[in-house]
Amino acid sequence: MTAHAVREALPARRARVRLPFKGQTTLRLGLAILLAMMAVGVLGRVALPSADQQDLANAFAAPGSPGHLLGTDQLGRDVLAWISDGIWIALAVALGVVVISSVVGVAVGLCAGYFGGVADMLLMRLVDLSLAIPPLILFLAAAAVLRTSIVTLILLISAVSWLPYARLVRSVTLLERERGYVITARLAGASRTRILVGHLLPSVSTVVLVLASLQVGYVLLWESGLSFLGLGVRPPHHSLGYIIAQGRDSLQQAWWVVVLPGAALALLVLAANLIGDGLRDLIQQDVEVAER
Amino acid sequence: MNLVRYLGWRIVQGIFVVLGAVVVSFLITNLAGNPSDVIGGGLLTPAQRAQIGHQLGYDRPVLVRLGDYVTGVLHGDFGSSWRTGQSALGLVLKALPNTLILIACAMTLALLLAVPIALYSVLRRETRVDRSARATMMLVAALPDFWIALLLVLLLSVNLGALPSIGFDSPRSLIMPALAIGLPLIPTSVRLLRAALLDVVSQDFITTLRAKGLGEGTIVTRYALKHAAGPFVTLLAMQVGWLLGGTIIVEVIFAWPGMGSLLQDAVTNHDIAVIQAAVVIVATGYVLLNLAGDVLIALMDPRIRVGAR
Amino acid sequence: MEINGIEDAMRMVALSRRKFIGQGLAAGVSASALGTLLSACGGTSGTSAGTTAVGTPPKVPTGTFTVALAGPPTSLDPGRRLGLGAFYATEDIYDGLVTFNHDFTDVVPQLCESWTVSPDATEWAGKLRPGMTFHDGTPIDATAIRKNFEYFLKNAAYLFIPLPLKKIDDSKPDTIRLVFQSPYPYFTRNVTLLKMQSPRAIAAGPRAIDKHPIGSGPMQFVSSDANTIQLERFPGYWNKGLPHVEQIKFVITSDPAARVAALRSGQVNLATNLAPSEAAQVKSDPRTKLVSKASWVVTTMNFKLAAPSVHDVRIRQAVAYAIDREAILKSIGGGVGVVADSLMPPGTEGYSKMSPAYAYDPAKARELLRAVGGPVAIHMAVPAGDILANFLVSEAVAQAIVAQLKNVGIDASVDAIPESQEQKERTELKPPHVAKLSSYTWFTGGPIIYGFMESDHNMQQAYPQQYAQYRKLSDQMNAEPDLAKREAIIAQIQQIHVDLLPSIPLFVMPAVDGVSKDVQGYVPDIRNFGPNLDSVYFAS
Amino acid sequence: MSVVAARSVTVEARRGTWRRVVDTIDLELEPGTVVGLVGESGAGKTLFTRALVGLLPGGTRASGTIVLGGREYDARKGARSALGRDAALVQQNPITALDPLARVRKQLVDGVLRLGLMKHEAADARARELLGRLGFNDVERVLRLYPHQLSGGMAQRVCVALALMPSPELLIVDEPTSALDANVRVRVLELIRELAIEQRAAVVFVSHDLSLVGRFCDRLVVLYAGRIVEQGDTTDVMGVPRHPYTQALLGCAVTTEAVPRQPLTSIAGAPPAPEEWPAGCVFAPRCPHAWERCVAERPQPTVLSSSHQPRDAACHLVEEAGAAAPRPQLVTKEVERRA
Repeated sequence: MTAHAVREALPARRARVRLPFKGQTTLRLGLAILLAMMAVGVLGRVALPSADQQDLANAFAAPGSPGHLLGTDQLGRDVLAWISDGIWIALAVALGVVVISSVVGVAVGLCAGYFGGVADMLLMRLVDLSLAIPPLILFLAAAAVLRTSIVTLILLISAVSWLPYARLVRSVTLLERERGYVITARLAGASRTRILVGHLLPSVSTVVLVLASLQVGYVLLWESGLSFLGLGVRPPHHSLGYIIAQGRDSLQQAWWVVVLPGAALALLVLAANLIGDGLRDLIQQDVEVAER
Repeated sequence: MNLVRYLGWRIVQGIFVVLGAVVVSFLITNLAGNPSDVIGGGLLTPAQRAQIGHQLGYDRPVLVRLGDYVTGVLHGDFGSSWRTGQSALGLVLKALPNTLILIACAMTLALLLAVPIALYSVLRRETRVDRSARATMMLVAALPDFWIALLLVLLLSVNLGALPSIGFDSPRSLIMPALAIGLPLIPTSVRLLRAALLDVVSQDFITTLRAKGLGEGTIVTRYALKHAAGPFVTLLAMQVGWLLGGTIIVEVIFAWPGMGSLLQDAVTNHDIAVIQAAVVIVATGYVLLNLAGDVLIALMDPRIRVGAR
Repeated sequence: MEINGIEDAMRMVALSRRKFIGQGLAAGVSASALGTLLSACGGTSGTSAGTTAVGTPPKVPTGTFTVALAGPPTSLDPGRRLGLGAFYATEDIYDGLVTFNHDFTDVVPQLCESWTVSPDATEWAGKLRPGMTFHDGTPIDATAIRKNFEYFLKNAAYLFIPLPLKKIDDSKPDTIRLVFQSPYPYFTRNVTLLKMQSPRAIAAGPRAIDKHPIGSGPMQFVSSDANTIQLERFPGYWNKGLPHVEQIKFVITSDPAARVAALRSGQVNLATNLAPSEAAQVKSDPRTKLVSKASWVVTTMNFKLAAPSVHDVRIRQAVAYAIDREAILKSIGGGVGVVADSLMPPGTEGYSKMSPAYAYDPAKARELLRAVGGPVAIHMAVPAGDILANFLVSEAVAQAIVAQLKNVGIDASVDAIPESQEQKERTELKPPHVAKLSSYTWFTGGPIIYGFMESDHNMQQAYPQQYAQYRKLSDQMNAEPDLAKREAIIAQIQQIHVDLLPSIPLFVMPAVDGVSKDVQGYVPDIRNFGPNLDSVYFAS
Repeated sequence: MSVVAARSVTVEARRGTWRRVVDTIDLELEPGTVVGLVGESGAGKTLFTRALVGLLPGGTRASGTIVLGGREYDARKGARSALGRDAALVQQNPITALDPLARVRKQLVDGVLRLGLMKHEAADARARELLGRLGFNDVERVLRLYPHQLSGGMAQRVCVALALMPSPELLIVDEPTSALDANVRVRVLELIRELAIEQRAAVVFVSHDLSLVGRFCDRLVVLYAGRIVEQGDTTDVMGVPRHPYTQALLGCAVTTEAVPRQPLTSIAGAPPAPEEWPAGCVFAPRCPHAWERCVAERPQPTVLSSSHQPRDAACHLVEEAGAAAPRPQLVTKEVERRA
């Protein structure tokens, strides 16, 4: 057998692609919780009556009552149905905020980092400003003029959420723009748009992904907190924060109306945080392996 | 850049931040409405309301009012609350200490737990201890603050009758609100400090310290903590505005006589002078804290203090 | 209504979150106020008719009675008080010329021991008790009372009652004589709202009064800060033997849940206006007990009559038939309270059952809607924050109503709106919300001075003809000294309302307050003002 | 006799399961000599040296024994306790290796002071002496500087001085970063060599730059996929490389001299990741001479000369050809110059 044949006989070298979640307990756990919560969301939608369905005769049914696994609230609405709707609402708001704020933040951050000068100055002062004003004041004031709806809520939260992206992307861009490949591209006469979109954008995408996944948890808390205060999502849409506020007065009488949606919310936030953390670890590990 | 010029520049920036905060919040609150919406408990006719609006000057263009307001502020006049007639600044300064006490307690509580946890977690990084500490922190971070506050009231105040749930009568009143604010702060602090520490201990000069024969404990607690303190404090100082946002809801639940309650009340009643004064104070506090952080870091870091070779 | 001075106007607001004013101003006068009454009733001002009185009050006033106050008082000045906080905090600092007894069945003497009235009810003369002084030692004589009335007139914007005074006569030091421009049969009921303060305080001006009020009531002011108001017993009180406690302290606690928690943990002795769920907590706690009493507050659903979507009376009638008030009372109301059968609560002057009763009848509702034809959409509002949950003005009730309206085919929805937005919408011709969950306090125990309700303005726009008739009847009622005749007029006015349905009466919820177990002699205030605490004491 | 020895040192990394990344390395080091540890990225040279001094990164573990300063250390913890006394380390990037918040003087002396090895005055004197030996003229000024005020070359020399403060027996030197000017690099390495010989320290010089290694090292150890594939005196290994990998490496070194940082690009393929190591010879997949035996059986080192220093190569080809059949090889100019 020739040497060539031996090489053929050896196991083929596979590309350096690792199974994405291998050894990633955090990430897997987070995804598992998220999927489980989404399964609850799907099941609730499919198998349960609408969360709006009232049954005044059956108010404050305890968990485990026939037809109401997690009990009912003071209008006899099914808590589980509300939770499963609440999961979708929470995720929808989180998705909306993350998409809007990351797109805006990345665009601004890239420009500020790459062009520097006045744009950069303005951005950084804006960041300072946003940190100096408690965002709740903005929300409270906005609530006085705007009609609360999911869209306004998403826009409001996005209005204070895009700055971290801008800041992060700016700092990464500042580093990247001095890297060889960018300088080469610049010398080769590539247009600014091309450098920004073709070279810098990919290089910031991983950090943005990590930040976005970590931000989801905060957005979930904001959404529920504002809904709790009556400034966020309200019927006909079903937010976990809203039902907690509704159940608050009868906490003693019917703990499940507060405790169970709160626990569901905590689980969602936990899942988001686990996934974010796992993603960050994954990316960091890549970086470490590459350096070793 | 030498230190004095650097600080001078930061102060100028800070003044602009405060002015910016004044302008932005003025525009937002004025957009939201003005006292004539709530004066008279709704018993006024539109003509009477318009008359009040006119007398208060709310029929002038918003930019003119803004100009007057800023001029007033520069002369130390923050206006007065239309509800109680008291000086807006006075109201804010009366509420401020209570909130500071609360935040200080919450922060102390959080740091007392967070610093050892972060140090230990970094010392034992990637071990079971570290992982379980991180898992616990992640769990705590997932709990909504209003939910914590409600459960605390239910468990500690109502069922056990152990702690006062409202107002600020005795140091014991502090316990629950400080817990409700402090608890969610712990994971944040641990995360920030742990990240700052990990960032430091992964640096080459820490390896140099190890190569000098120093123990890991010494390195983390004496050297790494010193390097991590700057970024950590900066990150924490940057959260002041957000922190106050979190205290509003807790202050309301516990009827804590602080800035949070004041602000919530002022916003619902369109008490613009009070909102403005509060925003100015918060923004100034933010700027000062960050400035202090910068100064501290500058004093610590020879690269800024001494300048380049 | 006239605003005196912009500064005062600025402070004119119902600061408290649970507004007692409701939307309409309703006041009435007792039939028995005609002629010289009350003169027989001397001595104690109202027996402690508390439903909880057990044992006897202590011989020496003892203890500190602590009250969770829903909101900071806008003012401690009897001439300028507005909002629940102000009334609570000042109820025991000041005395009036007359007052309601603790059961709110009668007007009884306070500073005045008797009244005489001219046959046409334009001239009222009150005889003052001898030897009384204000907290600062100033004697209470006719001149002091005159100064008070002048002060009330000066602050007319804050008056809930009409005061068409022609002349205030203080020529006799022991008699205050008031001459009105027109007959004022309602005077004694109305004057319960006017509290007297020391002329020295009046001279010192509003700011000084807010800083240190001086009245003549059983308790005198000690101090106040942003969150507490401290009162102590006034040793020189004219009614010897009152009060029974040494001190009263108000702790401002705007959050309802916090008030209940504070009561249960023993930090305060009284938390008022409990929502049904809060009442359940207080009831089940061995450390606290409930005190309740039928109130003068009616929960209603009001319509923006001019709005096209509800302008057709059949739609409003359909809504009235579609709401299952019994079911809501039973589930959310916790079983207390009754379905309202009139615009006025039982026990007020002029109360009569309405006809038709608009009892729950979804079939009839659907029928009416069919007759109207086309889709019907009702976007309603409820005050944000469940601040009137004790009167079932809450999001939960609103949502229950929405579900019931949907049930008969009305496309209903509800928004919770903050107070300021509510105020704005009140005067808007085409607001986003065409209906509102609300409540009325008939706080003088009878009808109506300016008209029945806030719907006046509304009615004027939408039904000018009926409005004219209604105004005419109102004027007749105000000038009619004879009770039977007056009741007939009131019935006519009510019928206009029942037929037009500018608002649907829903419930009459009781005043439900929680006190700590050892509190005796406490009676809730059914007007939803501040309860008088002079009869309160701690069981030893 | 040797002062430093590594016996059967193995390092494993967690990649799902534990995988060997350094496989049973035995190595003896003598005082006053410089040993070059050469190999591609991922060959395990850095991990091996870190295992010696117990500075392995998280997610890795070692086994075996290390002898240093007359004591035996279990490789699980390495000679960590000997660091700062008998062992020292000079890292790749001199600028980042220094604490940015401390002056040079403090950084030089605080290790030996904290460990109680020297008194204040002695430490100061030693620091001055070392800096002087390293070619600083204005020692006093340098002592007062902060790291950001040093140039790359200065920082590199400070790092060397720092490592030599306690007079270690073992000095591990990472190939200096390319951020340093090439001439500066060479000068510093010359100084290290001089000082090491003078101080009787055993130096391990870690590099993948053969042209550098050839200049400074007495001995060469070639690592591939965690194993020693060939070792011997620099002249022997560079003059007559026996292992196909070394040959390829040298071939590359010559052909790509212009780009010294990437010497191995012309060897077909890339070194296998630990989880992909074949059962037989690890180099077989890339070896132009591989045959069945190479796939089936792992080659053991074949001793090539019986001199005091080990001279061996782990290759079936070498074993079968016998020690006596050197293949004609390229001789680099550097080697000639050195020889």
